[in-house]
Amino acid sequence: MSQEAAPFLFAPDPARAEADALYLELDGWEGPLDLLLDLARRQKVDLLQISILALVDQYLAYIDQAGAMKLELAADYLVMAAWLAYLKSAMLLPKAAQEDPSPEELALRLQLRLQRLGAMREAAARLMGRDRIGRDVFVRGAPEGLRTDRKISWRSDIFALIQAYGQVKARAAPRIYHVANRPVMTLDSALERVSAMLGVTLEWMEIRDFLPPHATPELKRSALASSFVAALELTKRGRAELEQDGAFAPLRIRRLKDAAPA
Amino acid sequence: MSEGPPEEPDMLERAVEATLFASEEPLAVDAISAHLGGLAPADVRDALACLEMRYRARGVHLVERGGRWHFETAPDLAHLMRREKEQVRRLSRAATEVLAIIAYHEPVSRAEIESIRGVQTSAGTLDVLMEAGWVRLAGRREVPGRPVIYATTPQFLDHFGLASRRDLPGIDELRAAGLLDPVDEAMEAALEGVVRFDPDEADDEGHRDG
Amino acid sequence: MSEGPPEEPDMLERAVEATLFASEEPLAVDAISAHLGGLAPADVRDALACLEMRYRARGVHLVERGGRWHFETAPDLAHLMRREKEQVRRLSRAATEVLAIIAYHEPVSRAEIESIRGVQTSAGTLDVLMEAGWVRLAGRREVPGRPVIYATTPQFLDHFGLASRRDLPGIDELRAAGLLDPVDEAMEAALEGVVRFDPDEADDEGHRDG
Repeated sequence: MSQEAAPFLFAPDPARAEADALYLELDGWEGPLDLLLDLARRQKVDLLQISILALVDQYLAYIDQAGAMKLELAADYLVMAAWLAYLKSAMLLPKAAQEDPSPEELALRLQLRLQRLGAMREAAARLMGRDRIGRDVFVRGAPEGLRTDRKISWRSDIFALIQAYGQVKARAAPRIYHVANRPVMTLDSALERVSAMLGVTLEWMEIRDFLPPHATPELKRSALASSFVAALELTKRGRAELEQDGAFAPLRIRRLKDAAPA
Repeated sequence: MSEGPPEEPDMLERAVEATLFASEEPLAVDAISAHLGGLAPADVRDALACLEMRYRARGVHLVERGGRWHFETAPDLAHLMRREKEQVRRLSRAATEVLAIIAYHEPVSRAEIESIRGVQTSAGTLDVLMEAGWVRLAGRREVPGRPVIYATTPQFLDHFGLASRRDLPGIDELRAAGLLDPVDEAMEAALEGVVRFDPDEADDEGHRDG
Repeated sequence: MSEGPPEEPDMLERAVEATLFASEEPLAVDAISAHLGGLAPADVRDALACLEMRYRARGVHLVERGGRWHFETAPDLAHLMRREKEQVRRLSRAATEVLAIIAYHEPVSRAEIESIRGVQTSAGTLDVLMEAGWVRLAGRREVPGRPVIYATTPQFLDHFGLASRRDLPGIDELRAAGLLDPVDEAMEAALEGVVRFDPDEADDEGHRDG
């Protein structure tokens, strides 16, 4: 390992495979499997044929060396180192003493993982080596661009226009209020009717009986109101008296005896 | 293609083609030749001439403007590059009123429009009318504050089927058509119509007066 | 050119050509047909096929990437084009590995990526890939914890010149060799058959002492 100012931050170097230095690439994050894969590659064998023990030895030697150089090691490295040390000891023990999973299985698993990582690293390299846009092939430098302008087409018509103007003018014009000719019974005509009907008898009569029999509901309401006011008026004049048993009970009226018929 | 370039473009022509295609700006012959490692300008010119001819019938043309070359879509296809999607929308009530006021009173300022309408007019309303192409700025009124004044456009007359603004019905005609009746009165008329259907009505008339 | 398209491109072909030339991004058949006012997709496809053939010998090629079409400079001219500034961002090795893992395994969770790489993946790595527009969030895996899963984008296919994910270099071989299967599955497969690695083990035993 070379003695650079930042001993564990070596720039990636194409010639690194030749160098016997192991290194951590913190920027590109080379981790334990990565390192193992590198070690496996150096054995120049099929990943399924590699000697796990040799791999373990190399890895542990690397960790030792790093320790000797007082390099800070990522936790991953130390976990992997501990696991590998365990694996190594298990493989050195007699088979009978093995627990499940066997060290062979652990080694196989490790090999399979390395194989998969190796495959992906190779795939990544091939991917990066393709003709890439912006490096090997180029798209049009100054495309005119396609534009779909959403244009609103406003619609209206002459009637809407003059109607709108009419409304504006009507709103602005001095307002003249016309009261519509509603079917009503005026107070005068109610007074007339009630007086006339009171003249007929001295008995109590319900005020509802004074209403015109065939009136529409609107006219009936108006007649009731007018007749009530007429009844109050006649009572005030001392010509009739009113009687009611309770709120909203039938309202009765009769002519006062002394009073002359209207 | 018979008179012009050979069937298969050569490497040089292809290189010039790719260079111009990828360039972010039109390139002069010198610039192309520099890009291609100091190719002889005469060769570049030959390649450009071949390419220009090759692309003549295409949807894309190679053109020279002020000594610099670039690809552009064929002029007859320009309409395809900028597509307009029309969306028909009916003018809002407020906008129709403002338009009507401008049409009847033009040229008219915004303050005048508001005083006629009796309500404030949002700036967006006038924008819509100008976007529709029916209203235009018609200068400024020479009064204090010099307000902008608005008038209608020929497109306005077109759209509304008017030969001229004089075709707009006058106040008397509007009145005759019932268009000047206040809204309340129109309502009243409508309601009365509903009441009238009552057969007792005639009978009641008698009672009312009786 | 004899087997392929007619000498003179027709209007439809020219329109498709111009549209793709002018577009700022690759276009799917549907988008082209919509842009050209609802042209039948079959006609667009015919035009694309003609154009693709027409441009094969040229300095610019018409290519399909993930169902979207665009023009790009011919790959064999790369050495000439590289003269211009390189526009590609340099990816860290970690990022290239993560990208490859996502592309070959998609959709894939971060935990799965990490189990292949054997190390934690810093958040920045995935960010870089997403910022480049090559990787996207592809929902969640319906397993406990519902981890987010990642997949590649159409821009990824564009950038690396892949017609589809099936074009990923060596993907068929990797799949056939079971190298895209999780380690657990591979373990089962290996343990089921003759334990292939036993004979080597004997060999390793030798090394161990050596």
